[in-house]
Amino acid sequence: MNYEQARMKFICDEHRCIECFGCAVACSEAHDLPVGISRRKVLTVFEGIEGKEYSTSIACMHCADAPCQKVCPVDCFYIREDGIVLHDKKKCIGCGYCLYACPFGAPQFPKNGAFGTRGVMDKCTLCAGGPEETNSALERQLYGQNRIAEGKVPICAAVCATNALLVGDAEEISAIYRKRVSSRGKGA
Amino acid sequence: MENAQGNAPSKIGRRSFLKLAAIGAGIGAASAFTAGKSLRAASAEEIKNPFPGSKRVKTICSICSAGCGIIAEVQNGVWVRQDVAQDHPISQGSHCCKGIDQIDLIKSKQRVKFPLKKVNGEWKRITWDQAVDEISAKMLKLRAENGPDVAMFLGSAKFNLQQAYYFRKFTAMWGTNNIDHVARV
Amino acid sequence: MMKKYWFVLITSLLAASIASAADSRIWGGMILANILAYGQEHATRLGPLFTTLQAFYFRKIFAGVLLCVPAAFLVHYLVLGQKVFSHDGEKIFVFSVFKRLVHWLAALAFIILIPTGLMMVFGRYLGGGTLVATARHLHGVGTVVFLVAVIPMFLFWVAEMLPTRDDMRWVLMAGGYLSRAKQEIPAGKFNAGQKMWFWMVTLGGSGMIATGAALYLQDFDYGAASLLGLSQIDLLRFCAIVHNFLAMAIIANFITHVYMALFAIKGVISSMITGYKEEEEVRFLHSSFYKKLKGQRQV
Amino acid sequence: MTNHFGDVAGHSKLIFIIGANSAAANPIGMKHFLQARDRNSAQLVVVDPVFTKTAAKADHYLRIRTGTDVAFIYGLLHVIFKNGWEDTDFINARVYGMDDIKAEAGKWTPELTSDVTGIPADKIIQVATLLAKTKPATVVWALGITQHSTGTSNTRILPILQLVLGNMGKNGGGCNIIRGHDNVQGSTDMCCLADSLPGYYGLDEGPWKYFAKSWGVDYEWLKARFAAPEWMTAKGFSLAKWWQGVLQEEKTYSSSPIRALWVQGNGITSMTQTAKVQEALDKLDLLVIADPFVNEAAVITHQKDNIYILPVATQFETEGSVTATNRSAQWRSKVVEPLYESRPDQEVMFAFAKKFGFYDELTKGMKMGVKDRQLTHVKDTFSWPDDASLEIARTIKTIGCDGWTPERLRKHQENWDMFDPGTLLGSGPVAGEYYGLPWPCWDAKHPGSPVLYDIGTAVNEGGMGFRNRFGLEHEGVSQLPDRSVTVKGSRITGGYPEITKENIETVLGIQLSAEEKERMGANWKVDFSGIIQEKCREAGVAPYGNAKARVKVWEFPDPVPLHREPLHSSRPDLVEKYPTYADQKNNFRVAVRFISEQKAQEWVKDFPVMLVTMRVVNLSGAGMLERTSKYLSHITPEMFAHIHPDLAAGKGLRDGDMMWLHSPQGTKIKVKAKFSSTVTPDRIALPYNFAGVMQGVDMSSNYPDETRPYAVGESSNTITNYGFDIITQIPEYNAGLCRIEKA
Repeated sequence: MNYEQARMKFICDEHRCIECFGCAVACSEAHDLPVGISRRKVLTVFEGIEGKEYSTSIACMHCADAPCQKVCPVDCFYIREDGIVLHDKKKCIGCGYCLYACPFGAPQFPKNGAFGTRGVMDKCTLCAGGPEETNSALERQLYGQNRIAEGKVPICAAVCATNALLVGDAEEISAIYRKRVSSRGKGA
Repeated sequence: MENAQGNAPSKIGRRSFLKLAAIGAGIGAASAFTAGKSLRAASAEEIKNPFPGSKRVKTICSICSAGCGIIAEVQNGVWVRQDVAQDHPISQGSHCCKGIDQIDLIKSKQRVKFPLKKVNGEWKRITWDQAVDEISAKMLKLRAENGPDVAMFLGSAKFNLQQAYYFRKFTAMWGTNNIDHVARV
Repeated sequence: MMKKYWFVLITSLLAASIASAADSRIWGGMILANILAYGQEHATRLGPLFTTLQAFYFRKIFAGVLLCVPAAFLVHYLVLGQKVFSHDGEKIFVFSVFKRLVHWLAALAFIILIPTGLMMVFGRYLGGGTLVATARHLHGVGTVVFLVAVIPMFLFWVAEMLPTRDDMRWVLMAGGYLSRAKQEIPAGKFNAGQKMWFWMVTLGGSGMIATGAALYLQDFDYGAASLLGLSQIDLLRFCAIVHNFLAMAIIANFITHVYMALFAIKGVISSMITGYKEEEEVRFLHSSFYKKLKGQRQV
Repeated sequence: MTNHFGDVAGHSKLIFIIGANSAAANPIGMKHFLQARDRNSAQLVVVDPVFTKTAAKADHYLRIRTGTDVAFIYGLLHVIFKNGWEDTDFINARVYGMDDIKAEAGKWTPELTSDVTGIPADKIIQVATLLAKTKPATVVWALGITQHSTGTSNTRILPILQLVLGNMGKNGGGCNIIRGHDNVQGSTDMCCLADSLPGYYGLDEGPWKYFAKSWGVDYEWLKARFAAPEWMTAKGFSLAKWWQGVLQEEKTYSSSPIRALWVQGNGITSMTQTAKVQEALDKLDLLVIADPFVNEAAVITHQKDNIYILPVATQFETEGSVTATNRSAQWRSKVVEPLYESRPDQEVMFAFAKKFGFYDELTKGMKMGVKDRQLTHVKDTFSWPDDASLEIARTIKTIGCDGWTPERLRKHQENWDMFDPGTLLGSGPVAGEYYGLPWPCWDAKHPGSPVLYDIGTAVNEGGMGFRNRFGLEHEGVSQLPDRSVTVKGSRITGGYPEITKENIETVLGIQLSAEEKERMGANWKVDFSGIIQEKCREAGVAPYGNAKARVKVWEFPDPVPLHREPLHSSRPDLVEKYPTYADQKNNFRVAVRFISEQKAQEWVKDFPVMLVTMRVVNLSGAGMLERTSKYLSHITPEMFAHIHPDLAAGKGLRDGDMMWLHSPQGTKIKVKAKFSSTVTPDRIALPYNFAGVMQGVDMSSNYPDETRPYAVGESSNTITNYGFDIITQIPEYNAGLCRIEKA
């Protein structure tokens, strides 16, 4: 694997995801998020309909050319060389534009501003922290753990109960996903 | 029964296409933009332990019977972080939401923190010594009045093997078979 | 109807400050619909549209407005110069104290809203952070000031601002501003330009308040989304687009208003300070009004 | 669980899940099932009254009417027998009594089965065909099967299905019953039960004497501790109906009413008849609760006095071993010291034992050991939990805990990365051993038994036949298999009886020395000397014998399992045809109503909706632990019921409205209607993970300061219907009726 050119991505295998909320709770717990903010969300589509129901887990998809970054009026986003989309909470003004641009509803706004107003944006960091000094107390407070710096997998994918949630280089994880699908008993 | 070999590829093709399309909605739309100048070098990433001097304790989840492994990072006697046990032979690092939240069990604010006694509808904090003295006196009084079958003992699956065995022994020596636990659920 | 809307707005502004860190429905209960709808053929294209507009156009248009409109007026000023009317004639009382007070309150709101709004638009050049976030909060405060001003303002002048036959002629001759000649301009108490500004401020301003409140609150449900057949997130995108375009129009008009008041006609601003307009000004620039006053022998 | 999760993932071609929702209850188990799909092209068949998250992943989903599992399996067996798809060789060689099953199955045509179960006949035929043609297949179940008035029959019919198909004792086959809590397998093995001593030894005089010896106490002293000798050998009150010991509304048979309740870790609202439990709690003279979190027992009672809550450490603040559902023992290390003033459970027991005057007797067993093949006092002090572990290892032989020494279990934990997840087989320092030494682990050298009843593996490597437990002969038929059933590597060809002092020489063909004879216990179950195990190891023989499996339990009310309608049945016409049992005079010291309850009235007239209980993935048990987690409780912040929109429409209910649910017992709960297509309009599904509200009354003000969980709600068990299993007295949770009213 060429780490220089890796584009970090998530894929959630809908045939594996069982809506156990492991990823979502792991994320909240690991990053000590306020209740009501879940960087990662678990969704079930067509619930109760035989043959159609599926579940999936969604968070920031770390788009190659992220719409959030494009619309940010204060340019608080930056994309690391490995493709992880991060943002600077000290720059963010909490305007909400990234939320309107995001196809996945990833950005969220804890109401922790003055008088309970909307605070600055919070989203999945792929467990890569933020622009503050790596593994500093400030980084942990603002962005949560920096597992990537420790050489660890993001907690959500590491913990996934059914290995539905895959993370890694976009090409490698799609290869795993394709292999899994092709050996599956009945396909879809 | 559908023929797996026959039907699978076309189905997979469509499904994975849809899936990629869903993901691509963001990426694809964005490809109209140019990324080049927005890339910024990642900040220095020297691998540092965020919890210096911590030890990693291997333990087992206390929720369900699958028996998932847990790595507890402990620093100065405090459980600071729960990590996945990627090399555990049963769970292989996996947890459900309950399992990965075990650290919160320890840290929960709702723990019972000291012995309590209800007095006229109010909870009163008491010492362990007082609790043991009062409870045992009452138990022995009831035993004297009605015999050992006056008490019902409920153990639980929370016990480890040693505690469970000793609870059974404890009850036997109290003198009753009025003992049960959640297996009868 | 209107009353109910204001009530709803005010209560929701209050409610917003009470709300805790509870789930937003946008990334809570509605997320599924929001995600699934994005980029689908049958769905609205508001997401990509907003992204494209905000990424490429909004900032440029704002910059264009900020540069081009003053530039045009500078040229106007240099080429055609100020109109000068006699300040020695009779003075006609046009604005009561209360009306002037309301006007200046609105002016204060604009002086807060426009710079803070522009600070957000051009936030990246200011480095974002506390400075721009403060601007965002002031923008909200300015909105409340504006809300207080715009309601009486609307009620004072709505009757006089209704279009008349003069307005078309005024527009056709561009209010006479393209000529140095002192000529009688067809206009009642308010000319078509002023009317345009009035409607821009009241209707456009209400639109700004409504869309701005939507963007500020994010979570609200007053039937607006279902009325428009939009999901909540698309409603917000719609609001953001409308808010920006309206802002451009209002800023352009605001600059015009300021130019007119300060530079185009010498000393015209005194009417909003003293309440009196120069007779000559009225005679030429509001000729119909002047004739009406004459008829009523009030001059 | 006869096999283990990795075995399913690696070998199963068909996973037949009935009455289990692994996706919610044990997602890591579900992971292995889904892996089997990806790796072995395994098919998933899910049978459940509700379209669960597990069902959502199924290739075949069968929606069954509650309480008709026996009928359904007979329907499958009917098709299998009719087409001659049964594994005749396996049945002839290793099973006793199959003819009776075949006769009963003959009655259950697909049409009849379909009428009773609500599953279409063609689906029954399709799944029966699939089962017959796809091997190995594993059968998975959990509480959806056991929690019935016919629970015992349910749990018998499924292994019978596997015996018919010849799937027992094979990789990828077996009966994989998934236990609930982390150590429910272990606590059950240690028999915190009213009807047995640890290791399922029972309550007869023999076992008591054996345990008295192991504990180092005088049997007569122990006997004198009881109210009278007959109460020593009589089953106690069970968790299911202990409250009758207090209330005494139904006839009880005990030396004393219950006046004190001692709870150590047991969620009180996880039992049915919660309203009765509440009444009983209100009447108690003393309630002692020892838990890390406030047990709902302290909350739902109106008592103003006589309640004590003791802070107990969580399992991360104490050390010991726990048994996973696959019988593997895992060592759980202490992570931190007990927080606040909490103490580990054993410290609580020790403190009270001192007061009760039997501390020395209680702890004496830990100071004993086997020396020179004799159980004797070996030291004056003990260290917890190691000496308790050694005591268990030397005592519990029935299930083969002999090899579970703390050293071995710790070694397994330290090297858990050295075990292969697919086979559980270790390498390197733990080479040749299976992870956690799944019981039976006959001796200190045994590697554990990952797959039960596998005769293709030598006993010393984890193989064995079926246990010889029910005599050598029944109605003239031998209970031992023929020569074809020879366990690999065994000195004995074919079957053999369980090993006793009396038969060891003849069965194994050996000569014992006089000293060996003197020190040997009466049989393999009570032999502290270890000689029987040693001789068995040499002969490659399982001490418990190699017998046939019996599908006919002659001492049970139903020798072969029979379909019996639930007490509160949605089909009164079928009640006539398949009535329940006669009323039970005394089980666990209390009378139990069966037929009189079933026939008391035509319940379905007043209570037309089927009541199904389920669990949500973020909570377990009564949710006592998880509801104190801000993140977990946030996922389901309040109690609800899944209701089909069509059913709701008839009641004038909209999504999110509150409704009253009434039970035949006259109890009611107020819950939120949550529209869902996972249920059909004839049934509603309730999570059983809430507590703190009783029949519309919020009791949560009874929580001591700062202990109230983030979420409280009505307990579904307040309205689960009356009904208990005829043998185990497990309550009926899953087949009941209710009436819905808009609140």
